[in-house]
Formats: sequence, structure tokens, C-alpha cells
Amino acid sequence: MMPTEVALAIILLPFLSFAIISFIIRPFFNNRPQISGYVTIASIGTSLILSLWALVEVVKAPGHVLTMPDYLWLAIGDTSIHIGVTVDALAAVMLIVVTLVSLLVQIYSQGYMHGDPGYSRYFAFMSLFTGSMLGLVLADNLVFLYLFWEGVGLCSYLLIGFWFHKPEAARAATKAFLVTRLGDFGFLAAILLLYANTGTFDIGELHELALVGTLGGAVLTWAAIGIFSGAVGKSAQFPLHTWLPDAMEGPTPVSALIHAATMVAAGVYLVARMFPMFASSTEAITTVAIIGGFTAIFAATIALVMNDIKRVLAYSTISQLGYMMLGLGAVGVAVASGALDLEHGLMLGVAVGIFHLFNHAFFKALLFLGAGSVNHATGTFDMRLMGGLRKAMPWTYATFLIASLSIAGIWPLAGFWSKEGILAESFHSVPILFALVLITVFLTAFYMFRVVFMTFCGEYRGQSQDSHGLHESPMVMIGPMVLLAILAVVSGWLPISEFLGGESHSFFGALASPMSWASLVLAGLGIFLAYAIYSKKWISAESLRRAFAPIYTLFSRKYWVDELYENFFVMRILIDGLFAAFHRFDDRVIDGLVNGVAGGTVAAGRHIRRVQTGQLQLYGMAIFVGILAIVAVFFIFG
Amino acid sequence: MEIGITIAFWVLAAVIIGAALAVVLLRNIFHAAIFLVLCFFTVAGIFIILSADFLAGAQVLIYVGAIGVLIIFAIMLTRETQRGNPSGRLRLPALIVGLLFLITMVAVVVSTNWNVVAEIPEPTISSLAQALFSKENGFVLAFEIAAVLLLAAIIGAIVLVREK
Amino acid sequence: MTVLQQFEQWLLNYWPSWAAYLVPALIAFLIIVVIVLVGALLFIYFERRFIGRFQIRQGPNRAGPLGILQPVADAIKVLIKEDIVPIKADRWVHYWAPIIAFFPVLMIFAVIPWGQGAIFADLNIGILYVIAIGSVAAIGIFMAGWGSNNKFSLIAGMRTIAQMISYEIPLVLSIVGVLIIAGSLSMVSIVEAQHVPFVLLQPLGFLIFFLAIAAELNRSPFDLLEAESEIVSGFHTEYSGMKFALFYLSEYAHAFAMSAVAVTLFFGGWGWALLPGPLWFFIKVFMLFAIFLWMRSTLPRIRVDQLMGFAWKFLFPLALINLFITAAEALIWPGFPWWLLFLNLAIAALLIVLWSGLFPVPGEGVSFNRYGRGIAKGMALTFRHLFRHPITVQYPEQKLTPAPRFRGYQLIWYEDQCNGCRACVRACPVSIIDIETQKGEKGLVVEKLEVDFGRCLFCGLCVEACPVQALFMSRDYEKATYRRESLVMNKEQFIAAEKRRSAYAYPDLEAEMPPQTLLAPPKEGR
Amino acid sequence: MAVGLEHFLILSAILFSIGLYGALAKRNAIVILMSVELMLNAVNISLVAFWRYVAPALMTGQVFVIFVMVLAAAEVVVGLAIIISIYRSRETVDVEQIDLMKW
Repeated sequence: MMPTEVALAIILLPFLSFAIISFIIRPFFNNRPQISGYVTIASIGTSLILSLWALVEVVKAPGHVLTMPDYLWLAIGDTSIHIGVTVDALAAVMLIVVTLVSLLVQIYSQGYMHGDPGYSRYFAFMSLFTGSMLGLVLADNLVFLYLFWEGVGLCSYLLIGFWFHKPEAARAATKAFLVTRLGDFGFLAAILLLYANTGTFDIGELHELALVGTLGGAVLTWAAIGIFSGAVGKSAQFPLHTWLPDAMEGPTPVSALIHAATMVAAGVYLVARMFPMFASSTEAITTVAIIGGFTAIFAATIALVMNDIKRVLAYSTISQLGYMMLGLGAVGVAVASGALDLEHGLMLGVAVGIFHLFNHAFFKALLFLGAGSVNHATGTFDMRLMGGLRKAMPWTYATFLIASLSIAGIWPLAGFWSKEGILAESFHSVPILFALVLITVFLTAFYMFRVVFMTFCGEYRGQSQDSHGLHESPMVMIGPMVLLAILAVVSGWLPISEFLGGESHSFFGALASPMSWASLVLAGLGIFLAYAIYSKKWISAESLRRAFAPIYTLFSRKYWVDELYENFFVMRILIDGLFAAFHRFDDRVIDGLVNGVAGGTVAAGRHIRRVQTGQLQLYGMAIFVGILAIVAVFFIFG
Repeated sequence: MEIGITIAFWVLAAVIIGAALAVVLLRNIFHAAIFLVLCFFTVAGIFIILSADFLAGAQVLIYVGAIGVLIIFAIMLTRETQRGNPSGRLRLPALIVGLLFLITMVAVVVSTNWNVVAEIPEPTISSLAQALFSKENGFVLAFEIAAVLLLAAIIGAIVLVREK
Repeated sequence: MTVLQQFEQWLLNYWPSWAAYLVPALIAFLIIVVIVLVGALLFIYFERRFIGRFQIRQGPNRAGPLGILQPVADAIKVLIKEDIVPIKADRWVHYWAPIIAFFPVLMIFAVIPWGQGAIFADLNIGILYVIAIGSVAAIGIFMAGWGSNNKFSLIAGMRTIAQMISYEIPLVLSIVGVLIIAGSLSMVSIVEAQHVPFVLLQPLGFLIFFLAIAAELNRSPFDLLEAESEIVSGFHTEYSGMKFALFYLSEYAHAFAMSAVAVTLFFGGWGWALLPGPLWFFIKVFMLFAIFLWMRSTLPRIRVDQLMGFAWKFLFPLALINLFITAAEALIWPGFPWWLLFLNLAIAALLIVLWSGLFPVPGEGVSFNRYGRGIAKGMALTFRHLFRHPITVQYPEQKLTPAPRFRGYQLIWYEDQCNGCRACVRACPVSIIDIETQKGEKGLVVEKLEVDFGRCLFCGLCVEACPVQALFMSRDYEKATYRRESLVMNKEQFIAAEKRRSAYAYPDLEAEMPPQTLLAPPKEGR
Repeated sequence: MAVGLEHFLILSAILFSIGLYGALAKRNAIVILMSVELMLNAVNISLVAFWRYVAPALMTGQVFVIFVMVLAAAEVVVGLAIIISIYRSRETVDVEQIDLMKW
């Protein structure tokens, strides 16, 4: 039986490495920064081993849950907050994903960040991020979870703004932080609301209360929506998605780890963790489904017209996260409407969502690392300046192609299995969203292969002399990419969904269902179209662009959402409206009050001074008037 | 005897009020001063009606004999007499305050019922001396302090007015 | 129970109460007014004659037997005179001043006990009443000074008030001395308490009281302010006629009142031996007044600042000391035995001698013997004058003969001697002689002679110029006429005139002239 | 009808008000002093009236009147001294011109 200390160790090791790097290496051994790299990789590696041990324990454990005693963290008055760790199937899977991807990214980063002045600072932040991600996954009560939730947000800020001397990076970091904070506000409100009503932060107790029904009705709905808003903020769903494309300013491994696999998935994990609550309130779960579905197609359309590889990948991530939310939402709707029995339905929903998250983590990380190595070679991310890299970078091309196929959802690869699961579930419960998502399958395939063909096929369109300057990335970068490629293929076959409680599917049986055939056809169509436009150039992209000019501008301007937020919300409402009002209020009322009092006293002084005329008789009269007043008072009041 | 007192009271009251008004209203200061003396004299008469004979004597001696003369001296020494006795800016408000005060006082006087003792007091001098100088409840200390006060006032006045 | 009250009780059972109360009061008031007026007139007459006697002269003896009607004559004279009121004067103040000056004096008499039970109102604050009323007079004087719109009378008024106020304090303190002994303020009880006249028990007190009264009344040594010798007669300069009479009367009435009070306080009031009470009272009052007259006729006037100095530096401290001594005696010998008078007399004498030492006359350093005895000798001298035969000449009846060669009023002309030579006409410097002659048988006959004595210089040149000794100066000196024309004498009047020749220009006539009594040099040894 | 306590009190009230008016309205300092004297006399009348009608046994009423008189005398002395010294330095006793105590 695994002792609790081990679980806590998984969390603390990365923190330990962070401490070592920032307190010892950075100040003293700054001339040899590689050490911080090795320390980080060592700590995360041990965490990976421990998580594997935990996975084995969970598989053996009855009901797949390891219950751990929790410690009292702090007690104020009658409220007491306990720190506890729950390792159940969901947590175990997430542990594996986080530690594995993080390890690979750290190895990759050694090559990518080589020679960067902030090298040890980079690794310090990376270990801090991994530690808080692990903490988030293992936390068993909301406050503890919220603590790491904020830690993760902080690290994303630090890493996006890693090259803080670049103004866009700094601005992107702040934007990311602020937008996620907006979501976190909802999440905090939800936690407090729950605590106010139930008096506990423990997730387990909350689930029982939700299922039993004591916690229900408006309170539950609002709490769920609050938690979902946190998820929307962190996983860049529709209203709060604008920060993710800008977050690409950070180093590419950061994007790979944080903005592809782990942090953005935290939102989906949160919804999965709180799934019983969501499932017991129909309004909340339908919101989740709708937001998920819409975001999927919305992001996909924008990805079509992006010219920067990382922007395309960013939008594709948003779209895939939309898929996961839709997966969870669809099953939740079914459970809420009673189509599925409660106990089985909960497990199924989590399985569907998390299985896609699991697969997506690997191939999306791979895609980002591929983009990173392309940038490493060409020095730019703009696809229009690339082309014909197939010959120069064969390994990168191969891994990139596998990942694209997997994300498009081609049969044997991982993408197909999890996406097919989501499609099946959404078909049953939310048919409208199913249609949207179906289109998205086609779009996903199209924009992924647009990227593949623009960067790797055709001639090199870059400025630097001729193609011979290009060279394959070093082994330390290619290694993790190959590993990820293998995982991208294999992860589909692993019995994750059964482990998580979903239904299993046979290897070849899947082909039997018409659903899978529809998605495969759509995917193939998408690939062929991309091949036609960008590789063979049978249809020139230009003519298409002119034909669908209005739609093209709509997509390329990202539905003017950024403008809407920046100009309208921030400038008009916040700055000109609210803050201006605050300014005016402060200026006129408060300053006015203070100055008014001063001015008033001075004026009063000036007037009262006139009473002192130096006329004795006036003073005498005042005395007698006073006496009269007193007597009058006595008379009146008896 | 009773009628005599009543008549005397009304006559004296009329004279007092007339004299007081004259003091306040007359243009010529000297006339005002004379009427003031007349007023003091009639107040002494009132004291007699109230059978406080020692006080009547004292009143005449102090007010008419000393204060009246002093005021007339002051009038002589300050050549303001040409400008007479103008009234200042506060004429109307002063009138109002005065009237209000009168009304209040009269109201108070009329409204409270005094427990009047009807007995006629016998000659006052011995009992007054008793009150002033007797050891137990006498005002000896107050009397001495009054003496010192007068001394201080006199010396002060002399110092103030002495030609340098 | 005063007589008045008995009368009132008696009347009560006949008339209604208010009448019974009012009528006696009126009657008593009238009596007092009569007494005061008669008293004042007597005082005036008495003063005129007595001062005369002190100055070895007759004093008024023309109006009525022994001049008794002289004050009446004065009164009538004053009443007849025109009552002048200065134009710019303050009419009301001018008019009311004498009345306010006189009234308090009259009111003092209300409390003076003329005899046993003969007192207008026996107030139990008698003496305080007197003092209070006394101080009211000051206001009247002020009004007089101010009302007459005359700078001098205003200043005189203020000085009089200053004097009266200064002397009021010693007056009051001396009275307090008496009160300590008497133990009551009521005049009647004071008189009854005087088993020994307080003047003996309180000699110093009396002296201070007397001097204070003298000053209060503006009399004798302290009457500088309206003395005859001053330029302006004090605050009643602008007064004439009736108002002046009132002032004059109030002055003497005040003297009468104050001496009456003095008698009550110090000389045991009414009654002593055989004579009836009130008679004694009057005798004592006159005696006291005589002392005033005595002081007036001997002592010179005191300057105002010395006057003030005397009051504040001499009388006031002495009065305080006297008060202190009396209080001490009251504590030691409450009964005030009669032999105390020797002790008090000794103390008084000692104090006066010592205290006067404090008053050095600038430069000489006074000592009591020089001034104290000086005053005493002066007083003794004037006392002796009383017993000397008055030297006044009863003028028109008893003429005085001028010097032998006296150039008298009327020229004496002998018609038979005169030869009409007109030598005198030419000699007269002012040519006042007019002679017209007619041819007669033996020479010129003076037909018309006119001499205008209105312009005559009495130089005597005409007499010297007359070759035939027809002209002589006369010994007469009073030839007043009512009209100027009568000053011109014609021939018939010269002839008819009585010829009482003077020895001017004729030395040989001197022998037959009667001895000179007008302005004659004093005979040795008078 | 017989003269009661109220009569005297009302008389003193009237006198006091007249004095008050004089003190407050008049411009000549001496007249102000006179008015103050009037007010003090009014107080004396009421004190004696109270003594006569309310507490003849206790002599405090009269003692108070004596002290008021003493005070009045002292006040007049000092008041006039001040007025005369002001007159000497400023040639005026007009209260409205004597207002150095102004702010």
C-alpha cells in the first residue's frame, strides 16, 4: 500500500528542484547553468516513477481509489482547512500525463534554450510549474486545489513573459494572467458559495451532498457555473480564449508543455473532477456542452487562415479543448436528463473527456516541439517564409506528419479513438452540437495538413540564402519528439477509458460503426482539399481567398473578438466608463469632500469673523439674546 | 395708611419709569444725568415704601451723593455734550431685545406664585448689623472683601486718570 | 410719641383716616417752614450785626429799630430785582437749580428734635437721613454751575462740589464717633443718650464735625468759592432776583439746620435746666452760629488746594483715629463714665499738636505754637472787639469834619464883595463860570452868575485868582443830586447857600476851623 | 388694590429693560454707564421686594443690596476712569469709534 508521503513527494520534488535552482544554483553556480537543467530533469523523472507506482497501486486498489488521511492546514475560528491527497483513476492518469510530457519537454528544452541567459531561471519556473500542476491534480479539497490553480496561473505568466525584454511578450503575459484571473474570480466565488451553503471544502463530501440533493437548485447551478467559468478561463474556452494565441510569445517548449498538454487541460480536469456536481444540475452541464461545442468550431474556423504555425496550433488546441468539454457536457446532459443511469453515467463522462485529453496531450506537445525545431532551423514561425523542409528535416517532418494524422483522427492513431467516443456521445444527447463538431472534424483535418504542406512541401520561401543553410535539430530535441510520436500512436490503444470506467471498444470493431466512417471520410476529404490547394496548387489559395473575401477577413480578424475586448470592453466600458466614473467620483466626491471641508471651514471662518466687530454693545446683545433663548427653551419644554 | 402706600407706589413708579426713559431717550446728556439722579432718588422712595429705611438712606447717600455726582463730573470732563446722546446702529435690535426681555420677565413674574409673607418687618438696622457682622452666619468676610474691592477700585481709578 | 402723632391720634377719632393723617402733616410742615424762614432771617440779621461787632462797627441799624428789618429789606430788594437768565443758558436746569439746592435743606428740619416730643418725624435712621439729604444739595449746585452757561460759574460749581464731597467724609466719620456712644441712629435717642454732652466725650469728634460743617456750608475760612473778594461770586453768578434769594436763603437755612444737628449731636439737644426745652435749643443753636461768625470775622480764607489738603490730610486721618479711640473706649468702658472727658480732651489736644506738625508751610516748617497760638490770639482779639464801642459814625446825622483846607463841593460866593472883574472866569481851566455884568452906580453889578459844577475840578484856581476874596471853597462833601441840570448853580442859589467856608487859600482862616475827624490820624495809645 | 410683590418685580423688570435698551443702543460711553446703573438699581428693587415680601426674617436680601451698591460704586469709579482716559487719548467717547478689539 503506498504511504501518503509518497503522494506528497510527487508534488514536492519539483518544488524541491525549484528551491535548489533558485536558492543555490542561480545565485552561486550561474556560470554553469546546465546543472539546473539536470536537477529539474532528475526531480521530474523521480516524480514520473512515483506516479507509475501510484498508478499500479490505484489499479490494484478496490474501486480504483487510494484514500489518504489529510492533515489540518489551518483553523480560523470554526472553519478548518485540511490538506489531503486523493489518488483515484482520474488523478493517476493525469499524473502520468503531466510527469511524462513535462520530462520530455525538459529534455527538449535543454537543446532549445541552449545559450539563453535566463537558462536556470527557465528551469526554475518549469519545475515550479510542474510541481503546482501535480499538486492541482492530487488536491482533494477545493481550497488546496485553488492554491495550486493559482500557482499554475502564476507560472504561465512567468513563462509566457520569460523574454520580458520583448514588449509583446510582457503584454501577452499580463493579458494571459488577467484573462485567466477573470475566470478564477468565478471559481473563487463558487468555492465560497459552496462553503457558505455546505460548510465544507472537501470535494468528496460535496459530491455526496450534490447527489443526495441537499445541495441543489440555484445554489448548485451557480456554483457549477462558477467552477466552469474558472475552467473556461484556464482552458481558453470561447469567451476567455483570446489569451492563448498571444501566449505563443513564450518559448516553444513552454507552449508545448503548458499551452498544449497540461495547464490548458487543467480546466477539463477540474470539470471532470467536479463531474457529479455538474451532472446533477442540467443548466450547468448544458452550458458546458454548448460552450465546448461552439468553441470547437469557432477556433477551428480561425485556425484555417492563420499564417503563423504556433497561432494555428494554439487555435487547434482551443478547438480540441472544446471537444473535451463537449465530451463531458454531452454525457452530463444525458445523465442529467436521466437518459443514463447516474452511477454508470458519471464514470462514462469522465472517461470520454479525459481519454481525449490523454491523447491530445501527446500529439499536441509533439506538434509544438516540431514547430519549435522548425523555428530552431528557419528562425521564424511564419509559414509563408517556409516550405520544402521535408528534405532538410526528415525526422521533424515524420513526427509532425504522425501527429497531424492523429489529430485529424485517422483510424489507427490515438486521435481517432477519443474523438470517435466524443462524437458518439454527443450524437446521442446533443445532436445540434454533434453537427457542429462533425464539421470541425473536417476543418481540423484541413488546417493541420495546410500547415504540413505549407511548411514541409514545395520550395523554400525563406530569405536566408538557400536551402542548404537548413539543418536538422540536434539529437536532444529529436529524441523526445520521436518518443512523443510513438506515444501519439500507442496512447489510443491503451485501455484508458476502461480504466476510467468508460466502455471499451474493439480494435477493428470501431470501423463497423457508420459514425466512424463519417468522420474518417470527412477527415480524408479535409486532407485531400489541403493537398489540392497547398501541395499541388490545383486551386490557388488566392482565388479562394478572394471568393470568400468577407468570410476570410472575418476569420483572419479572429471575429474581431480581440478588438471587441480590447477596444470595447476594456477601453469603452472599463476605462472610459467605470474607471472614468471612479476617477470622477474620486475627484469630485472624495477630493471634493476633503477640499470642501477645508474650504467650508475657511469660508465659515471668514463669515464668523465678521461677528467680532469690536462693538461692545453687540457682544452685550449676544449675551442677552442667549439668555432669552435659554428662557424660551425652558418655557417651551417646560 | 394702605391707600397712602398704594398711591405713593404708583406715583413713584411713574416717576421712575419716566426718569429712566428720559435718561435713555433725551438728546442732552446733562438732562439725562439729572433725570438719572431723580430716578435714584425715587428708587430710594420705593425702598421706603418697602420699609427698608437703612437702604433708602444708603441709596440716597451712595447713588445720589456719590455716583450721580461722579457721573456729572465725568460729563463735565468729556466735552461730548455738544454731540448729545446719539443712539448707535443697534437701535432697533436693542429695542427688540429689551422688549423681549421685558415680556419674558413679566411672564416669569406673573406665572410663578410667590409665597408671600404678610408680616411687616420691624426696623432693620439692628438686624442688618446682625446679618452683616455676627460671627455665625454673618457676611463679615464678604464685607471685608467689598472694602478691599473699593480700595482697589479707587486706587485703580486714580492711577488710570492721574495726569502723567 | 411725638406731639404730632398725639395730635394725629386725637384727630383720628373725628376725621377719616387719610384726612387725620394728612392734615397734621401739613400743619407741621407749615410750622417748620415758618421756623426755617424766620430762623434764616434772624440768622442773616444776627450775622450782619455780630460781624459788625467783631469788626468794632455798628452793623445795620437803619432799617427798623436796631436794623431788625434789615434782612426783610434785603429780601424785598432781592425779590424786586429783575430775574436775568443768560440767553444760551440751559433754561430748565437754570430754573430748577435753586429749588433742588433749597429742598434738601428744608427736608433736614424734618428730623430735628426741637424739644421733648417736638419732632416732625422721628425716623430711626435720623442722622443717616440727614447726611444723605445733605449730599443731595451737591446736585443743585452742579445744575446751577452748568445751567448758567458761564465758564467761571461751572468751574466754581465743580470746585464747590469737590470741597463738599471732600468734607463729607470727615463729617460722616465724626458722626459715627457719636453713634458709637449713642448706639442708635435716631436723633431723639441720641439726645436722650447724652447724660454728658458728647462735645466733652468727643472733643476731637466735635472739632472735626464743626470744621467739616463750616466747609460744607461754604462759610468763613472755607468760603473762598463765593467770597465777596473773589472776582466771580461762585456758582450763583448768573443768578439774580428770586432765584438768588432762594440760594441765599438756602445757604443760611443750611447753616441753621447744620448747627441744629450739631447741637442735637454734641450739645445735648433740647433742655438742660430752668428754661423750657426748645428755648434752650435755640440758645445753643445761636451760640454755635456765633462761633461760625466769630471764625468768619477773624480767620483769613484758605486757598482751594490747602482746603483739600486740610480735609484729606488733617481731618480725615484724625477722624479715623478718633473713631478708633472711641471704639476702644466703648470696649473698655461701655458705660462711657463722665470722667472720660478729661482723657478725651487730653488725647484731642495731643493729637492736634502732633498732627499739625505734619503740615510744614513750604520753607518755614510750621510748629504748632506759631500757628496754633496765632489762631488763638486772633480769635481772642476779635472776641475782645465785641466789648469795644463801635466806631461807626452815623453818617448823615453825625457829620465828620474834613481837613481845614478841604476843597469842598460848593463854591461860596459873596455878592457884596464881588466886583465882576471876571478874573475867576479866566482862571478856570475848564471855563465853567459864566458872569454877566451890568453897569451899576459904583462899578459893575453881577446880573447873572452861572457855575456848572458838573464839570468842576475843585482845583481852587478861581478862589486863588479872586482879587477881592469874594470866592471861598466850602467844607461840605456830600451834594448828590438826582438830575444833571441841578448841578448848575445860579446867582440866587449862591446867595441862598449856607456859607461854611474852608481855609483853602486863606491860611489865616485855619484857626477857626473845627478839629478834623474825617480820616484823622489815630491818636496814640488807642 | 394693595401693592403686592408682583408690582415691584414688574417695575424692576421695566426699569431693567429700559436700562438694557440704553446700554445696548446708546453711542455715548457715559450714557451706557448710566444705563448699567439703572439696571443695577432695578436689581436692587427686586432684591428688596423679595426681602420685604418673601423673607423678612432673613436679612440676606438687604445684605445683597448693600454689596450691589458697593459694586456699583466701584464699577462706576473704574468705568468713568477708563472713559476719561480714553477720552484723553482719543478725544471721543463714542463707543462705535472705540472698537480696537475688532478682529
